[in-house]
Amino acid sequence: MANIMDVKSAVSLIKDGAVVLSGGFYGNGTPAAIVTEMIAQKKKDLTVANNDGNTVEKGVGRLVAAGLVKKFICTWCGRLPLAPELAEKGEMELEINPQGTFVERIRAAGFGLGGVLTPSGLNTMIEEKWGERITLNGKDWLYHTPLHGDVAIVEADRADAAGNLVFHLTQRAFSVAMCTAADLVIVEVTKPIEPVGSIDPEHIHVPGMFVDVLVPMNGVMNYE
Amino acid sequence: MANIMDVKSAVSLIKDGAVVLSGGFYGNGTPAAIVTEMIAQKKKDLTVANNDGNTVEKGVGRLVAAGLVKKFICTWCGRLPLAPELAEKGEMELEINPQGTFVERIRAAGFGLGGVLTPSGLNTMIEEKWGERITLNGKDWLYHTPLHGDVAIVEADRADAAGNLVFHLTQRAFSVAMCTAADLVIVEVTKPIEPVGSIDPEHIHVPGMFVDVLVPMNGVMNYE
Amino acid sequence: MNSKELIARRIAKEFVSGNVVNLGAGVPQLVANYLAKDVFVWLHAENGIVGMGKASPDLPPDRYRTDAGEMPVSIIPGGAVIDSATSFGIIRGGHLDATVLGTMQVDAEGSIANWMVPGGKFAGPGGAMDLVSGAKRVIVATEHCSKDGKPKIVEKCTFPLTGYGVVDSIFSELAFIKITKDGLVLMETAPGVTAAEVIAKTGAPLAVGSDLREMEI
Amino acid sequence: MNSKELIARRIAKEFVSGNVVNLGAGVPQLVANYLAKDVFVWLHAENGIVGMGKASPDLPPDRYRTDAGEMPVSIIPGGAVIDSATSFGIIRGGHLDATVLGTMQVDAEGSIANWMVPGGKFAGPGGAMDLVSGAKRVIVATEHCSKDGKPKIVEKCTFPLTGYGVVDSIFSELAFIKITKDGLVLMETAPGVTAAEVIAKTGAPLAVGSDLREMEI
Repeated sequence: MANIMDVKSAVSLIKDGAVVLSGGFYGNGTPAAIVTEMIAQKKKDLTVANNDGNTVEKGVGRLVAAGLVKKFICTWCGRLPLAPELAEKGEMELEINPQGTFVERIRAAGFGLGGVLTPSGLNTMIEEKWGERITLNGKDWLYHTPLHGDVAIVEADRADAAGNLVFHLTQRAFSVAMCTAADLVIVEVTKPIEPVGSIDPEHIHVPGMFVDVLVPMNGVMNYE
Repeated sequence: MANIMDVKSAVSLIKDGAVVLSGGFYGNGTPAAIVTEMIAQKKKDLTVANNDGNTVEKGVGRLVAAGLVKKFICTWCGRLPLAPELAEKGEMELEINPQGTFVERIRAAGFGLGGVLTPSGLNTMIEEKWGERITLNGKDWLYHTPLHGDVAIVEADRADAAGNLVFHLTQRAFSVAMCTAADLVIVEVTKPIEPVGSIDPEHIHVPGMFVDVLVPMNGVMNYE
Repeated sequence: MNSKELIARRIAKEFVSGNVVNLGAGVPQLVANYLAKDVFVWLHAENGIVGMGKASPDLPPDRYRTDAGEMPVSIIPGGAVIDSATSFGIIRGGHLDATVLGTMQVDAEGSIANWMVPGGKFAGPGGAMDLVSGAKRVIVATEHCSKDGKPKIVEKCTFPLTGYGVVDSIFSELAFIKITKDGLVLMETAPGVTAAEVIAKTGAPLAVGSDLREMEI
Repeated sequence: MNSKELIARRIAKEFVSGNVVNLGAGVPQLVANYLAKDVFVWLHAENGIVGMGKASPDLPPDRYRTDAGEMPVSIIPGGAVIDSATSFGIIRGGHLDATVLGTMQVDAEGSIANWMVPGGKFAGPGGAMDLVSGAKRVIVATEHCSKDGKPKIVEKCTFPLTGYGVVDSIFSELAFIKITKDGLVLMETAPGVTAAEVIAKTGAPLAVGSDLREMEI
């Protein structure tokens, strides 16, 4: 069974210096109330992994803007020019992964695999800066290490009290992998938490056994 | 859109010598009518990958019993003693993968990854016979190559004419990965084929774009 | 017809029913508008939809029903929602019949540079490196020259690469150029454009194909 | 109480609510019958169920509603169906709090051999190698000696290994033995069994734990 908590208590479980995997594509799927509370509680020295960070006003770009991020791992940050600026000034580390590599690194951590072997990024800056070329099975691959989180923060549409999650359309994205790959999985749930067993076992996107904490928003859409 | 075919026409697409990925755990999820027809059409020199083969009377064990299998890749064949017997006599090659390695090899082929890095099987006969030890990220792993099929044959409960699949309970198992990892994906569908769009896009287990051929059983359960 | 429409219309003819295609931002996205009525193509979006259609005015706005550029779309009947691992499995695993991408540079070896100008703002490739390394066919949709008149088709990319030796075809407002192991081959010229003009505006040796034709739009 | 019931009852006390557990065939499966009423455990089956319960006589038989040994089960409220990649992701990724397995041999280094007798029929490990390498805690449930009276707990396994140095605890009808980096430590003896008897029947050096207790069943 998952623990149902208010956002303050849930966020209090996140430690300074944590590696935080955050759902969201352009901030859609990033748990807004949790991010707001992380800023209020001044969680420091975070390593944040998110597809794009979105902007300083929506998405985990807000954590970057608040100066709470020590290292930012993303696939693209075109809407968050602050990130490369901080990186250039040496005030934040910025790591870039191809998007397919990013999600597989997270899945590899969640699923106990030794890392990712991908053709994406060969002969590019990704190889120069962040990859390691390996020849296996007669082909060249970039090897990337698993990306594990201390915490995963995601948004879901529905959850039952056992922690089973259902996402709404593209809210799903990276969040399935992220829920498998962190020691502490905190989910901001849009709709009221449902009784255990309300969700068809064949329609569950993330089994409850992966989920630690549910933060019910009770239908209050908390988009920035 | 998927091609809807009778079992004869569908099986006629499978070539002698093909690498065949077959769904099924103890034959549950193995498409029985397709296997029967493969035997009738005497498909020869097959490489068959299936979890366990089940027995000579149910599952792809029937293909082994019919002498059609050149190489059998499985995780366990305790119900199919014929397989190790043939292997010992040199009449069939037998390759064993740990079950988690087996499914990841198939997924790696389907998803364009360079192979699997797993701790499973280190320091065992699997390493001696079929694995390659690699040290990466400070740990030892067994490396296994991707396992790609010329054909995948699976059973599904529901399909729409676009090829979208829904499995029933543990029928799902290996079949999701297998449908991504073969050049030709043939699905034996228990229930009548539904019009395109009948299945909620959020409840689809395998998107239709992976599926080539649907063989409708129209509710005739074809279990051996 | 403006350049963008011409390019998009020509590329739309490359697809047959059942193809799975990812269209990048800009001109590539216009391709969807010009597919023949009897050609059914699965449009794939990195953020997790296979089977995108045009946004419907009947549907309420939904931040989770968009393409990878955050533009509203619909999900066609038969479409599916997938997670990112599956979405990029489709890309990397060779399940895309084609990806259509804009570019800053593309070269005679089939390398493409479309994510970063040297010295420019650094942002990251997003899914572009997966797309160019995974799609069965990488189609570049580009104006033949940059705004300052410089060739975008060059002997060797000078900008940071998105992928090395991955591009199959280039469609511009002037020509359709195929990339072969022997270099660039001119396959088609746009109506009213001569081979000489294309060669002059291309920054790399360009062989004229034995079957050079006028582009049908 | 027979040996099997004793072992299963004792192991059932190892779990707390929220644990995710995979029970192997044989004695391990009996553990499910002896969990305390207030302990909620997610039972995991390799073939794709998290949250198994006892078979219900009210449900029609269903070949797809079984455990990994093809025995009928139910899916408890809150249970989920998963594919094999996820099922083994749970195993390999350290999401199982424990796996309980029978064995032919287990040794002082924590190695386990439970898939093949040398010279015996060859079948393959199925999911066993993933289970022993991935579970947070590998618990062996075994009769202390084989039917011919030989120790199953040995200095070094002679049968082909399932995993090297992976076992955490052994529960037999005689004792609970912990495997530490210094070797085997006797933690508990079954009612009426002496430490000397356990040591005599164990084929490897067995230190007596400083806090040796009688097993509570």
